[in-house]
Amino acid sequence: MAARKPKAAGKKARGASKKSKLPGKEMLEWMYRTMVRIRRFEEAADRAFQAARMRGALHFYIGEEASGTGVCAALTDSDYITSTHRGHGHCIAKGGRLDLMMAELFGKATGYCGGKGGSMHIADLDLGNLGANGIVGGGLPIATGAALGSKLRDDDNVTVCFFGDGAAPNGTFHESINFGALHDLPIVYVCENNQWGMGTHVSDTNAGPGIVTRADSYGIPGVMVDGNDVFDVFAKTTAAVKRARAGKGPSLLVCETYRHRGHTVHDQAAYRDQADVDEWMARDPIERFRKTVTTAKAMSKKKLEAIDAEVLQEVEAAVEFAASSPFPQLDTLLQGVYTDV
Amino acid sequence: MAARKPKAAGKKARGASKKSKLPGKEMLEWMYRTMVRIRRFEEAADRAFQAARMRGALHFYIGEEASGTGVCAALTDSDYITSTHRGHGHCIAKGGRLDLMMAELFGKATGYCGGKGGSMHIADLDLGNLGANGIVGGGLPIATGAALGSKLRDDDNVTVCFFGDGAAPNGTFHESINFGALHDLPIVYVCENNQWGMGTHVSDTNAGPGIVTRADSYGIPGVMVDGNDVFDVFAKTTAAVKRARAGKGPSLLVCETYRHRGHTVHDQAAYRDQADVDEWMARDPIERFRKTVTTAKAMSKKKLEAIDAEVLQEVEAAVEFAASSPFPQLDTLLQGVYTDV
Amino acid sequence: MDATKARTAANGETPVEQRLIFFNQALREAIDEEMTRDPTVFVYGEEVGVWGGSYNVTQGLLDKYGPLRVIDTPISEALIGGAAVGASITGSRPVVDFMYQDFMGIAMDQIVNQAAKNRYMFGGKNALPIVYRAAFGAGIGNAAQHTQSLEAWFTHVPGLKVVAPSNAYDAKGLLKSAIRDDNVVLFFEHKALYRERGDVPEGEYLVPLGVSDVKRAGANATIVSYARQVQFALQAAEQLASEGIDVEVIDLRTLYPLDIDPVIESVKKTNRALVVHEAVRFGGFGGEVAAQIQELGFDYLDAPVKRLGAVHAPVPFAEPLEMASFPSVESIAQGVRELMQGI
Amino acid sequence: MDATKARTAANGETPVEQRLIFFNQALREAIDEEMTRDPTVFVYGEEVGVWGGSYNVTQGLLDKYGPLRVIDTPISEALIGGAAVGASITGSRPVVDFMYQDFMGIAMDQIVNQAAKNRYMFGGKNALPIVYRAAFGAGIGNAAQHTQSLEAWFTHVPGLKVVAPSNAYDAKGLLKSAIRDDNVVLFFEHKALYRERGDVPEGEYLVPLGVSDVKRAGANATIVSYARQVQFALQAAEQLASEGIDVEVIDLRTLYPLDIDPVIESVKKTNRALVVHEAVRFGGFGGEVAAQIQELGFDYLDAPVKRLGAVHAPVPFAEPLEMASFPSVESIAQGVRELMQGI
Ligand SMILES: Cc1ncc(C[n+]2csc(CCOP(=O)(O)OP(=O)(O)O)c2C)c(N)n1
Ligand SMILES: Cc1ncc(C[n+]2csc(CCOP(=O)(O)OP(=O)(O)O)c2C)c(N)n1
Ligand SMILES: [Mg+2]
Ligand SMILES: [Mg+2]
Repeated sequence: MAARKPKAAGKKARGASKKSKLPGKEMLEWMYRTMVRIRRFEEAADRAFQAARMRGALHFYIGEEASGTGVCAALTDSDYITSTHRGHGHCIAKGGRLDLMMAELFGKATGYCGGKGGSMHIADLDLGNLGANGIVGGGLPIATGAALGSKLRDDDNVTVCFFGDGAAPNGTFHESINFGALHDLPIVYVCENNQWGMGTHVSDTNAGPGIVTRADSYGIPGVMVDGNDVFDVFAKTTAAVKRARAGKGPSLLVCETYRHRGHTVHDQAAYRDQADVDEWMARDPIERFRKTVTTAKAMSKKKLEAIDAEVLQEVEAAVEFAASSPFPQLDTLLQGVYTDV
Repeated sequence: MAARKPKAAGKKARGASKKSKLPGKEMLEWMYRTMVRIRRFEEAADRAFQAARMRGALHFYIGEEASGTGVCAALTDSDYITSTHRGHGHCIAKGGRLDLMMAELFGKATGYCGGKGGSMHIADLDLGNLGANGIVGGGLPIATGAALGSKLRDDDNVTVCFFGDGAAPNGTFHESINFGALHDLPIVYVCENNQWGMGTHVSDTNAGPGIVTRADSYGIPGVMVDGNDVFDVFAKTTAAVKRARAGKGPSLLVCETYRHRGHTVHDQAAYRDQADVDEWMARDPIERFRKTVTTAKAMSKKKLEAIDAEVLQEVEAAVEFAASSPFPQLDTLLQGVYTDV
Repeated sequence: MDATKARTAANGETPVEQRLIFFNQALREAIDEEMTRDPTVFVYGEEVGVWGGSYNVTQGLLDKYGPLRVIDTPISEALIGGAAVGASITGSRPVVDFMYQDFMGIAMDQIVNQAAKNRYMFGGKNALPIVYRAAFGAGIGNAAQHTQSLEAWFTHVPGLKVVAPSNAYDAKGLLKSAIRDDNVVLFFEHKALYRERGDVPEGEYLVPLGVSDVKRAGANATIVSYARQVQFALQAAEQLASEGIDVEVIDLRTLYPLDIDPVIESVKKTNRALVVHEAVRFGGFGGEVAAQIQELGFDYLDAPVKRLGAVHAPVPFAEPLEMASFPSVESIAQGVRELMQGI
Repeated sequence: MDATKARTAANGETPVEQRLIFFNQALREAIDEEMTRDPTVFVYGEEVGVWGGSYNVTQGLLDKYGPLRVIDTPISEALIGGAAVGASITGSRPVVDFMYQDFMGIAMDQIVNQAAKNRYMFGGKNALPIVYRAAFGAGIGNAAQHTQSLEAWFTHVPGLKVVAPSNAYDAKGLLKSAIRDDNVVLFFEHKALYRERGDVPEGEYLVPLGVSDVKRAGANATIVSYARQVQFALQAAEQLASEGIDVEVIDLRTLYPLDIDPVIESVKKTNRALVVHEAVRFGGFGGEVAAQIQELGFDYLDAPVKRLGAVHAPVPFAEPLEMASFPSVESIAQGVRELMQGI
């Protein structure tokens, strides 16, 4: 059940295992388990939503699992991330608990935020997850401030700032990366380019030859990443994190990926071209992982299936936990606004 | 007295005259007169301020005259500009009247804005000057919107957006240029890099290899300009305006220049290195102009002196006009907030 | 006099046939009609085109008017706010969609320092025919960053007008007036109203800005409100009627300029006033209204002006918490009962 | 009880020797002392380092604490606002300089949606020890975009505390309390006060947030105010005393949390209240205060609560216009006279 990341993902240099190009067994299992946890969690959330057990909206990360997983594989538990409205995957990849998350989506008292946050507002400071965000681009200054804090406190942490292609044209992108670069902050800016921001294609929101080229104008490395290949994500993030931790400043990673679903649970995504959808679906990160590791005989089909089963059980338990938990008491309504008022 | 720009600066293609590399006589005279008008106007404003005839603050454009002058020389009267807190020069270069400006600086009823704006808030829509701005970076979205309006209305106007090196790290820079580039708007973004934003050097506010390189990442031309050489400014702006007017989209021009004075009338600028100051002072745009045109025998010393004298007279008259004008009546206090309330 | 009422009670005899349409359809008609009427009107914002607006208000307009007049923008709120200034002073009439009022904080400088002040500080010559639209309000589980009611911020800024309709009829008529206005108008649409139907006549009509509307006449107490809470107030009034309390409900419709006279007239009659909004109570627009009522109607008040608003907390996600955080039909009814007892 | 008064009237006999320092010096001492006391406190913002702060509040701190704890930022207000969130929740205590309150619109989202809501929406666990400082207020010819008083915006946002001192003593003690507070505190400094001197004792003292202060006792009318207008009110009170009107002046000092009790106690005695601020009257914080006074003190009021604030216009540049646009000693005195006549 435990989704603890192997020690290998600690502060010491690591990355590809020596024998093959693939990481070690523990890491492979962690990666697979993490990606499957994300997908199954969201599928279960979707069912719960359709069954009217939840309200509001859900933004599914399905299809993008390799990105968050590969990035967080390169982080320590004390490293920080900031996340987005599409934050379930980041939270899970940073070690988040499915039961507390599901309960939060249900708006229950046992949820991560006591039901006050909901799907778009989950944080877990103990795991270094500084929080999802309902404001597109809102996390970039926060992440940059966390990295500034690390520099001041000399705490050796690196911050990863996740944001979407839709956030890249926002002023916060520019202000944050410029500042991070000026001060060589220990931060990695990770743009998850899933091609769409609601119903608008990335090519209609970002001028120029590509988001990654903006890195040049800030004097930091800009790295293109196959966001559906967890190994590519892991390797490139590891390098960027190493650089950041060494005091050499930020990098901009652009993970090319795709959201399989509509923008939210309400969206049928009719604005997409079917050929394009099909092409991307064929690059499903979980399928790709399975094929790679079984071909390389790095993981057995049996092991994969065992993990599948374990995760299914974990997700079921999470739903059960959420469903059977009470709603928050009304006397919690005013709690937590201030530390003292 | 008249500061009318020669017809040559109209919508038709123009630029360097054929015989020499210098523009024609009329244009030369206009350029010189404009630069001298800016300098003498501000010197007079400085004296008036020191004599406590004005209040608030003044941001002097002295030293940067070639930039605004060269840019506006490439514009028609109906083209638009947006300006900054350091806006006297832009206003004058776009054809602004010294008497109305000086009266506004004095806070008089006869000023451009009836005394309501002051030094930082002068506009003259009839001349296409959409206004100075007290908010650094505040003009970029406005300029972009004016250019969008021109595209919608098909009015054949180009907008020039002036801003400083200090505004370049602001989110509005990024949002505006990205949008301008996406829609191929008829706009020229002119960054006047006078090396300082208050007491902070441009190298401490802008990461990377130079502001101009950001143009690449938006897929638009980025052009370095000698901002103390009115001819270089004129030529490069002319090309950018032509491109914009032809529907080919924005350019980013970076005029390297220098403010001779402190940030405001109150600032002694002790944070500057004297060697650096001396070097830049030696590149005084007006002195350079004089040397160039007299060496090339394009303008006589006598002509230059005649213009000097005319401008001095115009400035004196402006001060006299401002000084002798009444303060606004109290019954104007609520006028102009709305068109109707 | 409100045309809805005129229609339904014409001659007290043959009511005109109703045309019930959704609130968001009414808004769409307003924009559509104004775009047809005036070629300088155009629409831009995030997802206004292909998507048709996050609450379908601009659906179909891209097809009808093309991509020059219905423009999808990147997520660049400062640009979105400021571009309207440049476009409007040079001769266009932008109708700008901010999606959620919550996002307007990003554009606050452009709205407040650029749009609102442009006309005055430059000497009173420019026209800025801008409409900034945004959805606001709670009740549908959108959580803390998509649920605020921040209208008070904008009422406090000279140079802005602020509108917040309570039903489809007013929404259409007010939006048309807003688009024709030469000033900067903030147009706030309560998101729980989009799918409510209202009776909207075919054809042209306007509802003027700056005119409050008595939505229900009553003798014992006055409820002053706007937007969705007017509907709650009307329901509470029905409930209270059965208890023998006859409540007058006044819909401000426009918050600035504020038409306070009908409120004071009402208080002269009822001697009791309750101000209700969904925004946080503390520092909310209700303070202005309550202060004005006691300033102008002091001698007529039998009890202090009472205010209802949201609790002093961000809006929580969980349904029971969210629903308890802002005024409801029941809390309004209870408020009036307390008001009658002078509590 | 205010320590200033204690000092000057100790035993009614031997007054302690005064230490008159400027308001901005008092603020500098507060930051300096807190930076020495707590190594996690740091300062950043535009021109806080080499320049020493636009009003010299941070002068000398760069030399003393070095560039890691006194950081000059680019003109990137959204970054400035938001970085404090990330730095504070991970263990640092940022004291952030926005220069002018007018510029906070650019950072509004980060302050309102990120800083203010962080603790609550994430379940009440995080501490956000942030102080956002900014200069505000009119009177020195800074024109429309450098002169606003926008404190009402922030009082309306749950999760924020709002402070606005009226003199050097309070400024120092309140700023020290703000820096030690684990919540997001907006600290607003009236720019015309920076060069006013006040009596500030050597050594450590705190003024708690959320405690109003009776700056002058009086029997006939109560003036409620904050920041520079308290000084105006005190001068008006002197003037009125010679006319036989004995005015009590209450300095709110903290706008949220609001300590209304001393105000209500005062009104029980004087039966008349005038609320004064430099912000635009319409939609201003005075509405909240006036509404609360009539809610809590209705039975004691002999006249409606009166409000004075700026006119409904951006602040004009020309001196006669600017000075006429917001309350003055004379208009406050006149306001009290009218209040006494029940106008
Ligand atoms: C500031 C802001 N503007 C608009 C929105 C509405 N919105 C939510 S998600 C979204 C698209 C975001 O696209 P992207 O950043 O690519 O993230 P993705 O949804 O693709 O993960 C928009 C416009 C918002 N939440 N915040
Ligand atoms: C948004 C905003 N932040 C800060 C300021 C204060 N300020 C005025 S001018 C200035 C420096 C601007 O530098 P730059 O853009 O290079 O223009 P320059 O003064 O050099 O012409 C600063 C920080 C402001 N007016 N607006
Ligand atoms: Mg996307
Ligand atoms: Mg500069």
